[in-house]
Amino acid sequence: MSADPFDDLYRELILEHYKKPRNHGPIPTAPIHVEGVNPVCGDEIHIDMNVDEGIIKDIGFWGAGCSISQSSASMMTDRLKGRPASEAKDVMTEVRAMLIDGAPAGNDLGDLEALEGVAKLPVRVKCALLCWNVLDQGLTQAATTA
Amino acid sequence: MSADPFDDLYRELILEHYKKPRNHGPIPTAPIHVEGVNPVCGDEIHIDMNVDEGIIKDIGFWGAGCSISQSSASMMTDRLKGRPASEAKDVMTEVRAMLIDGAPAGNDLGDLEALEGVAKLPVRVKCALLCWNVLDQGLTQAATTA
Amino acid sequence: MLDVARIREDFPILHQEVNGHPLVYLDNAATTQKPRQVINALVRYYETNNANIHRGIHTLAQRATEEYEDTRRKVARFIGAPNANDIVFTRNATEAINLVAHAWGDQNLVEGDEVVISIMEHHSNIVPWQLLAQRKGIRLRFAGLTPDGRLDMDCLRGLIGPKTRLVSLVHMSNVLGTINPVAEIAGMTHAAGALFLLDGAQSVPHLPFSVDETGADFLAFSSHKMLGPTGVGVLWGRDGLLQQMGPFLGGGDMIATVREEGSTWADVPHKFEAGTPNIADVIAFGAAIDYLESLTMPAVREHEIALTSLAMDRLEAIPGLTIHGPRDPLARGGVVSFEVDRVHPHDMATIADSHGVAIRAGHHCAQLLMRHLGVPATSRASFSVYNEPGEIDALVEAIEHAKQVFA
Amino acid sequence: MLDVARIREDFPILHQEVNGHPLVYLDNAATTQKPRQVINALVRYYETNNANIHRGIHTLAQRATEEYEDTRRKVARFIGAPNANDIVFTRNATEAINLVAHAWGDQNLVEGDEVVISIMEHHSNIVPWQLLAQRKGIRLRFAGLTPDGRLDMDCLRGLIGPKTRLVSLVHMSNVLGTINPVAEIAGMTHAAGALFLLDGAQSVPHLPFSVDETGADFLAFSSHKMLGPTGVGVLWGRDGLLQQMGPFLGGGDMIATVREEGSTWADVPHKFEAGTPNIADVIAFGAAIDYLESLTMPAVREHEIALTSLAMDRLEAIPGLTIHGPRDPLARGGVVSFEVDRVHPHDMATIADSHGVAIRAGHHCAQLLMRHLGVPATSRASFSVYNEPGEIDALVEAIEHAKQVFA
Ligand SMILES: Cc1ncc(COP(=O)(O)O)c(C=O)c1O
Ligand SMILES: Cc1ncc(COP(=O)(O)O)c(C=O)c1O
Repeated sequence: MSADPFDDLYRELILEHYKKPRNHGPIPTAPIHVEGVNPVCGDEIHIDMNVDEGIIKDIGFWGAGCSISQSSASMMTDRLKGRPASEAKDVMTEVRAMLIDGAPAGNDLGDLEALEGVAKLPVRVKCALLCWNVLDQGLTQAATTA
Repeated sequence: MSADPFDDLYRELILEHYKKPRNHGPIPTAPIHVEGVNPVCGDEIHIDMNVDEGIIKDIGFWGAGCSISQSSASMMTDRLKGRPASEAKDVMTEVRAMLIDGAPAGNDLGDLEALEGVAKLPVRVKCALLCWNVLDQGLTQAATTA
Repeated sequence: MLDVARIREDFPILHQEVNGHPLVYLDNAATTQKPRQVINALVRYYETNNANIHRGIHTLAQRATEEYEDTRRKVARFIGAPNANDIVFTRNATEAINLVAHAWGDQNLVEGDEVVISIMEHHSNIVPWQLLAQRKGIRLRFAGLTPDGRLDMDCLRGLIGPKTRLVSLVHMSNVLGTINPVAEIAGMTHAAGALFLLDGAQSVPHLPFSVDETGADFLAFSSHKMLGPTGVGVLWGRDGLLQQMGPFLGGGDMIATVREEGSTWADVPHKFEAGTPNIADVIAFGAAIDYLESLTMPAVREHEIALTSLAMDRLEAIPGLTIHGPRDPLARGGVVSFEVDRVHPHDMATIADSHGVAIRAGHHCAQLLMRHLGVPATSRASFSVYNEPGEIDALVEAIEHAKQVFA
Repeated sequence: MLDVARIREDFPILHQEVNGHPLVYLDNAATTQKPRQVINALVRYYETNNANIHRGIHTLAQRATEEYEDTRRKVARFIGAPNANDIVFTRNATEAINLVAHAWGDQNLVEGDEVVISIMEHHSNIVPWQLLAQRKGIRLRFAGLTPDGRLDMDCLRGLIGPKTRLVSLVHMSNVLGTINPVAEIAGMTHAAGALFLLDGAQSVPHLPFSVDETGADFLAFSSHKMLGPTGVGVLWGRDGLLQQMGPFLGGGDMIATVREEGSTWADVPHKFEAGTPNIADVIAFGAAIDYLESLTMPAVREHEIALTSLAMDRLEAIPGLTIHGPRDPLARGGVVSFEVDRVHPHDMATIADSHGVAIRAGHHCAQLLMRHLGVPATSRASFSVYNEPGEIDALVEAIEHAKQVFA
């Protein structure tokens, strides 16, 4: 990692996910729809998901926001699609620890590791967290409707 | 006058009027009753007066307040009892100029001249002015009911 | 024990002459002086970090936001509140009480409901309820006092009943010094299913304080009475209470979304902090709390008890002088109101001022209490951490002088 | 012409590096920086005069009261108000507008009455009326904009009718910079028998201003946007209007007499200043006004027009960059909101910050306007007396860098 927090922020991987987001767009057949907005800046994330027998069969997102909020969502769906909901929870905990407490990224985060630099700019942490808070709602819904 | 504003404030004459107020107490037969309160400190002045054919035949005051507000009222009634209402207005104007603008006291003020030192303590000016504001109401009433 | 000599070094204002005498500042219940640590916090903020908060991405805005929210956490810790988000910054204690009257009262009270206060309340804890009574048709009830200036607990108990929705009382009287038995009152209030608002304007600055021990549901107090700057008050609400309330003032920072059809609100505490807050003073208030904590509140209390004892002993020895309120210095704060035969309080204050001694004279925003005491006004000396025994000598001298003038 | 180099010497905060670059502060519409004259006024107040005002007899209280009331007179003179007693100090512009919504609105409006605002309003001039609409069943109507970001005067004219009781509009938009034709609007409003509230938060700090020329009946603005401290706002009411209104917040200093049965109110402005005011900051606000007056407002305006022209020219030359609002720098204040293709405003602000350039990104408390513009947020640069042309170069450089990152 470089000494300049700004170099760490806009890493290649983040820009790539921002410019070409994975799993982008609604999934009309998905039983779960959740959304969230960051009242401070107006960023918005919607997530459609299909959790079947504890597995995130399908997940898609859309919304409006900065490179951090959108790439975080893209990386998140990329990392979690096809994975068990329980694993999603673990990853969520790990990402939050990394962003909020500046904990080092574990090597099971994949691309999400690129968000490590965000922790150094507290004002942007909420951007990166938004999709995870929305996911949290989605997982809760999945658990209660299962 | 001495250089110390506090010496000027509590002059003999003021203390004398405070301890032995002239024209103190209500006049039950007087047709005019006016009153006023200083909301900042709670000082209260009541005035009863009888103005007949333009002459202040009788005037009495009572109330509660500090030495400045009470002696000012005592001196005022002393100076104005038996005098024409028009003269009362002139004296009122002169006293206000003395208290508010620090104008020198004219020699027609009698004992009231002792209030000159109050002008140097702005926070006490309102105490001295209270009875004059009440008198002002009384004179207005006298003029409109005449 | 406080090291008062060292403390006085921190208060630049104390080192001046007033009317040819060293300043003796005994008007601390009105507002306290500020240590250089607080003044420096203001200067440092404006010279290095000043920016509008919450919505800003740039570095200054981040720094300002962090320091502002830091004070919220400090305040929470200082009053023993579990959750910093239950702290709302207002302009002063008065606004904090008005906020409850509007945002809680208008929404929850209906005609016939009762709010119980007492006749020892400051106007700030009377008028908001009178205005609410006009708006909502509630009934305002007034607990009386015992002859020695304590809350009449039997009277209070008799007033609290099934119609009571709120009991709102002062913790420490700004005239009598009386410290009310708040935990007991909280118990009576909660047993009746009502809420308890505590006016801590005079207590939080001077006592070891824990909201939990008081049992209060709402707490109001002011920065300027506890070594902090003017322009900052605090409202604290017990967990969940503020969340359930609708907004009070509308504007920037208190919304989630604004649409023509209507708006939704930000979370507590932002919901109650509309518009640009008093950022600099909130941050400097944090420095005031640090300062008090460095002295430790038990030591502050001990120091003020000692001064109050001394002052009461010295004043009671003056013939013709009467002190209002409880006799026991442990049952009161560092506030001593008194009468001197034949000397009106305004004259007392002016003569004290001629000795460089700053005391307050008047109704102290407590006209109901003045009527109860049967006086139009009182003279009041009140203490803080930088006062010392010699200053009580100066006060006594001024009183003797006033007696002479009006002998 | 302003001597900007000399002015910059007065602002200590400007002489620092942020992220390795000299600070370029272009977030002045959010809050301005403070000259040492203002900071010194705070220090001097706390080091020599601090006391609670209005009710105090001692020397410090007299001095503090005089200085506090001095600022009231300075504010009146600055906005060309004939009577200083028509100036009420609030916490900020937001509270000033809420005060009118409560103390005037609740008392004078009935179901079916209409309040007209516009979609370019700051949330502070939207939400108080939405809350009033909930309380009183009034109807809130929204004037639209022309394609170049001016108020649509035909639309506005169509909305103002016999049911209109108040027209409440921003003088200068904090996003578009648009300066509205207030005298004409006042004429239309008064012809309909309604009152006109002017949100001067962005105009009073930056223009030669006279309430008489605007035709406003109420005016709201904030100290912190005009080189003064945080925590002070102003409400001005045309002669007699404030007198006729009932109180808003209840407490100390705003009463004449308090009895159990009810209370009576002090005269304006004290009726609206409940509790201990933000004394120190009001006094320091006086120093800010002195400072602006020493520069002279026509020179301030001229300086900001020059900067705005330059900024618009330089920014419009950047491919993919769009500026919102009127093209003519004379028709707008020193506020330039812009979009850069593919660069989200938050990313723009973060990258600018990495160059030491403080700009704002977001909805600027104007969500209705954002929806109208069809964007979730904009980037905004805004100017004050200490900004200089070289700082626009720094902004342009940051924008070019952001374009590269997101190319
Ligand atoms: C007991 C009490 N309550 C409330 C207040 C009001 O405080 P503020 O004027 O800071 O709002 C005061 C201070 O004057 C007080 O002494
Ligand atoms: C146009 C306008 N109105 C009102 C406000 C609110 O000002 P304050 O936050 O000082 O209350 C602002 C500032 O943000 C503004 O730009």
